[in-house]
Amino acid sequence: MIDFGYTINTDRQIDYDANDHRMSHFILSREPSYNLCIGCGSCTATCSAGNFTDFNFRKLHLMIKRGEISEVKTKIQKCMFCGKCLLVCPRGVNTRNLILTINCAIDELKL
Amino acid sequence: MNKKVVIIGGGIAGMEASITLAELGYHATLLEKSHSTGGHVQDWYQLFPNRRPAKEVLTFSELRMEGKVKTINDADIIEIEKNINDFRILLRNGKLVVADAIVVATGFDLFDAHRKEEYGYGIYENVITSADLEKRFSEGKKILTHGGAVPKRIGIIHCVGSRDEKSGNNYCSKVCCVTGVKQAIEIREMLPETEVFCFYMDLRMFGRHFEELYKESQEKWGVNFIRGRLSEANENADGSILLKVEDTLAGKPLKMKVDLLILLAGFVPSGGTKAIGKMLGLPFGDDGFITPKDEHTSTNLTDIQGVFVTGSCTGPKSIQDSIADARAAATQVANYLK
Amino acid sequence: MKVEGKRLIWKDYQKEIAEDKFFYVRSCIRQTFFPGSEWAFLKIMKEVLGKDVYENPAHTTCTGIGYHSDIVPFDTTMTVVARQFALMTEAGYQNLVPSCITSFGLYTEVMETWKHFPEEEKKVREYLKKATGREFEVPKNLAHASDIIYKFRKQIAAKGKYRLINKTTGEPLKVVEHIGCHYAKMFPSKGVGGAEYPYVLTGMVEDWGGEVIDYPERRHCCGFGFRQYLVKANRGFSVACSKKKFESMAPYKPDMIITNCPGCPMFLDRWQYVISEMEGKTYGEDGHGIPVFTYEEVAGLILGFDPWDLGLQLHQVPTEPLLNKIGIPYDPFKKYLGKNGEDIGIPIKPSMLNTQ
Amino acid sequence: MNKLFDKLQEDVRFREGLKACINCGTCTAICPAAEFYDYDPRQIVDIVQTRNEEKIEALLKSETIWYCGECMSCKTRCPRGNVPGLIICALRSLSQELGYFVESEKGRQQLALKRTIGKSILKTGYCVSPELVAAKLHPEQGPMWEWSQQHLPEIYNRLGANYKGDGPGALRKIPEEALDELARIFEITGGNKRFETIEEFSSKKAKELGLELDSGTDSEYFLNIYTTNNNRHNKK
Repeated sequence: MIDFGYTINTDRQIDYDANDHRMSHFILSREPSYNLCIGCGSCTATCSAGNFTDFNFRKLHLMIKRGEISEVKTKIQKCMFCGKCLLVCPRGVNTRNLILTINCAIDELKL
Repeated sequence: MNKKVVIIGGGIAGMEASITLAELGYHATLLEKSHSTGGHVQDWYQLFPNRRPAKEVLTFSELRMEGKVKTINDADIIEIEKNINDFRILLRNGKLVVADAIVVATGFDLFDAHRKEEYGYGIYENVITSADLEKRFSEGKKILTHGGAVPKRIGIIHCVGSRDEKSGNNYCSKVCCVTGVKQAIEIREMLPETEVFCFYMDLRMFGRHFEELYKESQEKWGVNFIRGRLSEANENADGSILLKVEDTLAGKPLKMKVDLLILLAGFVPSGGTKAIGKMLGLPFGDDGFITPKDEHTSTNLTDIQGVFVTGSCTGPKSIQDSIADARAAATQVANYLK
Repeated sequence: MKVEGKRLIWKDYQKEIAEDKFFYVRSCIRQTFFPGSEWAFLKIMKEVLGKDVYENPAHTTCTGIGYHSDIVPFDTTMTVVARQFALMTEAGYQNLVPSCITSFGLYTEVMETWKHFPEEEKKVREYLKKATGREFEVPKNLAHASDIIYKFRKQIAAKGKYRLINKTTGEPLKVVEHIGCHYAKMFPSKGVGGAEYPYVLTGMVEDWGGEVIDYPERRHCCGFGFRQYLVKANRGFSVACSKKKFESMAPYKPDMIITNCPGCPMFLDRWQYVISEMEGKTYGEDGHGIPVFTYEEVAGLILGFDPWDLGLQLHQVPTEPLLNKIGIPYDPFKKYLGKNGEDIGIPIKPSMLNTQ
Repeated sequence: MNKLFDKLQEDVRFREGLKACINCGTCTAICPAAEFYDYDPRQIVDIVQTRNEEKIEALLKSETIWYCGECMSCKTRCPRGNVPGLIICALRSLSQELGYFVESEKGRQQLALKRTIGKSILKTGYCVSPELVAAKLHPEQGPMWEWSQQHLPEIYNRLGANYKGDGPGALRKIPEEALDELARIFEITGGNKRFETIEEFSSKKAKELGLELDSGTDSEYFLNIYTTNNNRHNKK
């Protein structure tokens, strides 16, 4: 093998078919309001943790839906469980339970 | 009250305009270029937002037309002559129809999805349009891939030929968003094992109960939505379709395989709208639809005395809008003729 | 796949291509990596088709690679392009034929810019006058050299000795066509067949007996990306793009790749070598790569030119497997000889890629 | 005050490239750079569209504007007639004019491009020549290329070229008068000025970083910009 001084870049595309959708299925079976998000970002705008960190619940939720779950475990720790997101969601997504369910999924699926 | 009104175009707007005019006591003659009245609604299976059968709406109009409206099918208008007091409409078969007023209800055509080359309609067998899907629904056919398998995943593409400078159509066709949601639900109902993904830029759920239908599609039917306009569709070796979009809410490109792709084809001014508008000398907007006298206050009037416009010839409209608009046009005609 | 659907689109994109009297401008990359291809183009044009093709030795680079590396300002590039136009005008020609796709794209871009912003043309005329004293006319017809071969593809087929057919099975060869990005992506109406289903190479392949493969990453860039290859630190991007294409086309088992851009065939050729050395992966049969050709090379092979006159020895992925499939004779001992048949040694064999 | 935006507007490519973006993502969806870099042409168009000076300045100093490969695939697809690729061209030009390019790893590479391709244009009349693709700097060209590099005249003349000869033909020597004309064009149209600006800011940056920089292609700073990749350009 020759060292060319660089390696082949890896793709950052969301490869939906190759991704891991177990967490998404797990959550949906326990918290049906998971499906109601319209991506408006109200939760993230009001998020207490998001004021101090780069925590973005809208995006985290979306990435789980797309099966991009490698960073969920570290990111979800940033949530402070203040519950403000629950108050603002226009679609009645049970965001608080969603976070708890994501944590359950991380345990159950041994991620 | 022996005044004669000719309504050009036998779609839902033209039918309703003729009925209303007949009920007001005018001689209403409906000219339809094809074999039958009913227009695009004839090709539709169920209607948004409540999924009632499209036939019911057609029957509602047809029953009221009986005995009141004179209908001439296969009417190919070759010339319209405007005289001081009336219009003389010459048909290709030599027939002459005289009118004191004309209502143009020539409607729309569906955007020809072949023109969106990068989506592969007419090239890849598993790419169909929303109209093709309705046809399959109407005929009671199963929704299968070209290879005869139950699709595991179906993609629905919004804004095909709408809001697209490349297709020459900058406008929104209004009804495709909710049609997509309706069809997604119908698919899920028929094929509960099939995943459905809608790819959209905005979901324009402007009408009553539209937003509720959208919510129902998520809540009850598990329809998935990805915000991003389809950039290209390619065929895989197995005939499935590889989609490339940006998931704009994630800020990342996304690729996904679907077994069947449905293109929500938008509205374009129909051939009839272009031809009749030109014959009468009506002005067209930059979108190709007929421009009425005033876009807020005189939407059914034109600058030509005795010529009225209704329905989708003045821009995309839903069935509800078309029926209301047709009745409005009829009152304007009555006002003019009295 | 319904080819009829594509045919409908092809009908919409028929560009005008001049018949004769061409002013030829060379390509920096083509002449560096595929000198035999430019030689073959001129030989076909002059000797096989009897056309008038003129080359003025004073023409230069169009600066395209520098321009797309953003080190050359647009004004400079437009003025250099205008100088090429001036040389054409002075020689009494009106039909410009660039060998390079980057040049073709740039000439098109410049001409379109002048159409939409006439003040830019005025400015460039003043620059050119001041710098060189030259004046020019905008070409009446601009066609890439591949457009010209496309136009005369049937004549080439008629005079050809070979076809893109597997001599053992009698089946058409499976061909991947790769179009340079700047051929039609910027101005779809300027490319034969448009941007989505370009017909320029497909037409050649069809008329020369082969069968084109439509694979999902067909439209993807080879990855040159100018600065993306030219600076070593970025080359991981460049190779990744080509790899994406190979992975996508491999399941279709292509016999060959045909290209119309000067850079793409070099990259599609070399990156197969690099991937084999980095990951041990090859994409052809028996550890061979997928041989990559310029359209001039393919035209030359069809017409019975000697493979080593065409410069196939300058490919890293060996082309012999394809020559064998078609039944084109070649002398393996002459492959690496110099101009007068002298022995100048041979390249060492790569460790992974099968060159037998 | 929209100083930077106004500067961008002076570039005809910017005026052609920026119409009105609807953030649909068709450009990003097929952008090769967006697949392999942390890059989103849609967001770049959206930023310049806001005319926010601070954000535009950040963009001009960023890595992100240097990821594009100018393949122009985005032009084919935009439903609003925007051309993100042309906007990138304009941003890169301005970034160099203002000396902002040295603030990013990828931007600093402009010096390498200037000293290889740029130098070649003025010296030989070609962007690229066989000598420029030296086997040592281009190991990916493989053993065949290494062999051919040792026999340039024999091989090129074997293949119908007019290697460094007078008159027409591939790889001919471009006449002095033609090179003089090229040089005058560069002088009059701002080509030389661009080169000088790249040199000037690079030299300042080299000092700042404490890296030695001579006029060739072997010094510390040059090798640094030519080979360094911090591998933080692709956040999966």
